[in-house]
Amino acid sequence: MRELYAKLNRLFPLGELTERRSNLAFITLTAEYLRPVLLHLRDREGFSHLVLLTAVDWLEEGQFQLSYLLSDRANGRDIGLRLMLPRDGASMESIHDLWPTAATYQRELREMFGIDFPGSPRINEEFILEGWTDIPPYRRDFDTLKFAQENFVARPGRETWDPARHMKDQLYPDGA
Amino acid sequence: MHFEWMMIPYSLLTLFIVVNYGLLLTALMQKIGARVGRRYGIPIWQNYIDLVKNYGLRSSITHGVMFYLGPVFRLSGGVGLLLFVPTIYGSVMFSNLSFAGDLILALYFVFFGALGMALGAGESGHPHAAIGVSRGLSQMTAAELPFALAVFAVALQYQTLSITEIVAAQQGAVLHWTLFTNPFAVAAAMLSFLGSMMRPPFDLVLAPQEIPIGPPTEYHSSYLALMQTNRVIFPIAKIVIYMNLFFGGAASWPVFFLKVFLIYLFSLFVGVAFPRFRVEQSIRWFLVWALPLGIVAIVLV
Amino acid sequence: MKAELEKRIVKGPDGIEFEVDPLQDYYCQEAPTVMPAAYSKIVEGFFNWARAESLWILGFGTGCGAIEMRPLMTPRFDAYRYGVQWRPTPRQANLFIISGYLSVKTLKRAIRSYEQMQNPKYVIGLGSCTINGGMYWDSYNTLKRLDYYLPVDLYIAGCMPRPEALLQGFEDLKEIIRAGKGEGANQYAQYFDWYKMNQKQVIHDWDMPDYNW
Amino acid sequence: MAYQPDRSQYPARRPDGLSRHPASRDTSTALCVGSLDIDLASGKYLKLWQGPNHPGITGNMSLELTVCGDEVVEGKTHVGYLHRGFEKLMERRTFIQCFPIVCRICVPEPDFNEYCYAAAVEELAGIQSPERADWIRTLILEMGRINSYLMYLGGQAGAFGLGVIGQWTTYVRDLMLDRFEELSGARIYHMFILPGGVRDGLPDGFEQRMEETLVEIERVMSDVLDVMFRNAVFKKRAVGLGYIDPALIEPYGVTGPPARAAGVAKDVRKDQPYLVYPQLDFEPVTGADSDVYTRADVRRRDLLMSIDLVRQILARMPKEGPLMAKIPNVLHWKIPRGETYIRGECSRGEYGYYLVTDGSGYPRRVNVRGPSYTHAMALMERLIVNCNIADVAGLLVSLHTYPPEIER
Repeated sequence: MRELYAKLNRLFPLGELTERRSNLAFITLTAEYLRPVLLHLRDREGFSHLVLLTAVDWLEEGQFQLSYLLSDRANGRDIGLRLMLPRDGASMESIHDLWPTAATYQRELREMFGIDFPGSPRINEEFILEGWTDIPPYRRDFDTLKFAQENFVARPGRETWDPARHMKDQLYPDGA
Repeated sequence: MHFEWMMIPYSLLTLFIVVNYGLLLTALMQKIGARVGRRYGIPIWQNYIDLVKNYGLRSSITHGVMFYLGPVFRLSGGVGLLLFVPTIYGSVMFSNLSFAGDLILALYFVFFGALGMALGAGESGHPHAAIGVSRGLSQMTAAELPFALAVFAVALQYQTLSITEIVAAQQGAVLHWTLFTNPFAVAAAMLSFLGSMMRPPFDLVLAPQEIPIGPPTEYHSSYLALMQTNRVIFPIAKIVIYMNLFFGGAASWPVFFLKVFLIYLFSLFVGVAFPRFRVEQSIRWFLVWALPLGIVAIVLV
Repeated sequence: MKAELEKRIVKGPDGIEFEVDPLQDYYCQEAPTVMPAAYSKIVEGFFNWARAESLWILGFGTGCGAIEMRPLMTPRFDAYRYGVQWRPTPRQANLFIISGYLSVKTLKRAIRSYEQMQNPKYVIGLGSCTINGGMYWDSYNTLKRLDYYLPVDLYIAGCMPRPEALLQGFEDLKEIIRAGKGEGANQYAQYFDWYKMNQKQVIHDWDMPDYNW
Repeated sequence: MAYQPDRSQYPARRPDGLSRHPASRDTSTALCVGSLDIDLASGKYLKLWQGPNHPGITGNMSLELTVCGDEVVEGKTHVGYLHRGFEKLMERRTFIQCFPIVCRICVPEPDFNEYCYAAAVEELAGIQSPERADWIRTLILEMGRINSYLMYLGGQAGAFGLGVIGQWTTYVRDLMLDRFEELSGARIYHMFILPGGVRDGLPDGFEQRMEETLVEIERVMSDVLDVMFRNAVFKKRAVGLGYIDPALIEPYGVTGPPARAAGVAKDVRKDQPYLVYPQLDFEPVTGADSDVYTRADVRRRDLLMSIDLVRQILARMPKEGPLMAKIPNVLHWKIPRGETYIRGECSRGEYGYYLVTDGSGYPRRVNVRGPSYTHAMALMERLIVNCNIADVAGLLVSLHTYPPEIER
């Protein structure tokens, strides 16, 4: 993967490389180079399969990380492209023209994270949720437990134990 | 033969026997089908309970007048068909009103119920019902064609339209049956029979995986119960026609039960072993395989 | 509101223009009424017996419990023996098995399906998630308590319940029906406002008539 | 006939004047980008909803079809009826608390969730699972694959109205579930593969009972071959239906049997071997015609291959050895910052977990990549155009979709 990174780095300014396994690496890059890098990887290097497209919310740093994972079946290797976006008004170029199936992923990200992909087909149609008016639920600042308690009626009698204390009481009553 | 008032209670008795036999027979057929799938199947009296339950439901809604009349037409088609054919040959009690009707009337009744149902289901407004009706009518047109040809062949062969006389001509020996005297007509009619029994490969009207469940989608409570009643009478009435025309009729109830059972079983055996046709495949199948047989039957006669 | 639901003038294929108000024309808004047992005790008892012995399930798998439905209707467990059958349309079904968690989106469809079923009708809550949320107690999209939204006759606990538990559940439901206690439909009609209030509390974009037959 | 909505279904609308979070999307301006300009009032088209309450739909999802006569001119997949928010729930559970809920993501074949999650956690935490555990994991995955294929075959035949196949295959699937039950104590959710290893070894006499089950499955499969695959009517319905052009495989992210039926030997077990697959002897099953019939046939042969793999595993697996690697105290288990992707070949295609950790005791983000995600959405919407209404169910089943893995 290092040769590939070196080769790519000659063509495009890339960020850091994280090697996870011998056949899986993650590369950080900036938004304007995403499309050329994707095109290069798809057409020149054989990474023709878009495995997934998802986002990670780094709330503390005020950023969304978009992860594009590509796979090269012939050589059995995968490459992940990391892309940082500012959390406010997050918007990214759509890649549905490279992989039609990316439209579905982008629709989900629009709904669950609130990241916009202008031009992606049916991007504003409801995908999973229906009538959702709160914060997009996969954002870190959305508290699912609080939402559930406010919206749904709970049946009384359900108890929750702290696992650590419960284990201590049940298994080691002597305080070992 | 002329009309006597006594015939009415006699026909009602026939109807009663046929309804009960039909309820048990359809349950038995379901059990046999279940055995193919290694199941035990429903209890033999399950149909009675379902019927009572459906009549006993408290609420029912309607979509309009034709929605009411659909099941009524359907049931009168079934009952009428049964009443105008002689159930037991040579029996005064169970010849019903057959003196008054001939083959053409019977053919009319076969079609009558389905048309009434089409009107009723159309009014229910469910798209699946509409699709089911259009499928059903187009398939029925294709499937009844060979049957009509076979019937004409038989009528030509015996030079009569009276069902009683056709049965009478087949008595004496097994080899006198139309099955042996005119095998092509019987083959054409039996293929058409498959098409009218609502079992695969020709159950595209109901087609649970495609248009669940076609015309009866919106029917419930007592409407559905009426249709269930018809569903046990109508196949038997139709089988009675087949039995009379092609298989020598029945001279007593045990023979009747046996023959109806065997003819019914024929459609079941085909049904469990085949998937469902598409509409155009089904129509093409009837036109390619059954229709030439019917024409050959006519030509040979 | 979607364009297809708005009141509008439609020009038919035959050139005649007419006004369509889908919410009024396609749906009946009349509230359900309590339908008492109208017959004498013996007749009603007989009907209740028939209702108990002929349970027609609505074939609507709302959650993961639907996976155990196929074993239930096939050789090993064969629920047909007990008068249990599938119906693909709500009109003909009497028993609605809520097979697991209900998400808010499915709740809308479940309510519609339930309201299209005919009185008397029964609801079984299958799995722990219908009782108190189960595994998904903190999820933002699943209901925690089914009986606030639909009248439930019986719960079957487990995650997921085995087909044997389901068969036992059917037997218990039959007991309830035979005893004349399976009056969920009347309960729904009686406390209709309360059920609607609860339903509207979770369905934020309520866009159907209050009652659709 | 004018446009009549299916009354069991009802589209959504949002009442005005509802306070909305600025980031949540405003659907009132949503534009339907369709390829066709369909005027429903013309009476030429009919809008038809199939599902979620529809026997021909694989689970709780729905298809919004616009039909002209018997032909579908446009189809849209609607999902979200089974959404529980797993990816959110896992962010507030510790690594070991996630283990019992991951299997609930995909109901008919839950073991892949357990394996992918366990392997992802192990990789980020730097744990190596013991060899014997790897063999048992492979065994469970192959058993799950057999289960899933048996379910599929019944569904595929059932979609064309041949119900008896479903009865037979469910009967042998129950036998297979018995083996799962004696292994793990549960029929559906086994919760057997946990981070670090597996819960237990094989019970006594398991190999022999397994062999009996496999023989029974093979016997039923030969019946299925006769009644389903050699059936003239089934061939008439399935051959040529739902053709996937091999050129569509990569753009649409098609994996698993649909790709293999198109002649592309995509099989993660061979391409990026995991667990003990490098030591097993097998070749990916491929087909050529890429239609519904070929896909069904590829799955049938794949099932027979899985039976062979189970036999190989049982014959060659070590009988002794540890089942669990040493893992830290699960109550205080923190995993350093990192991200990884683990994939496996499940019965429907490539199944994967993308796991991101941030050094705390909880996963930062888990993303599940189910094969149905691409198959049932983008691919299905493309294949369904010009399809007969009667074939929609058969087509959907042939893509082997399980909606819970689309929406999680």
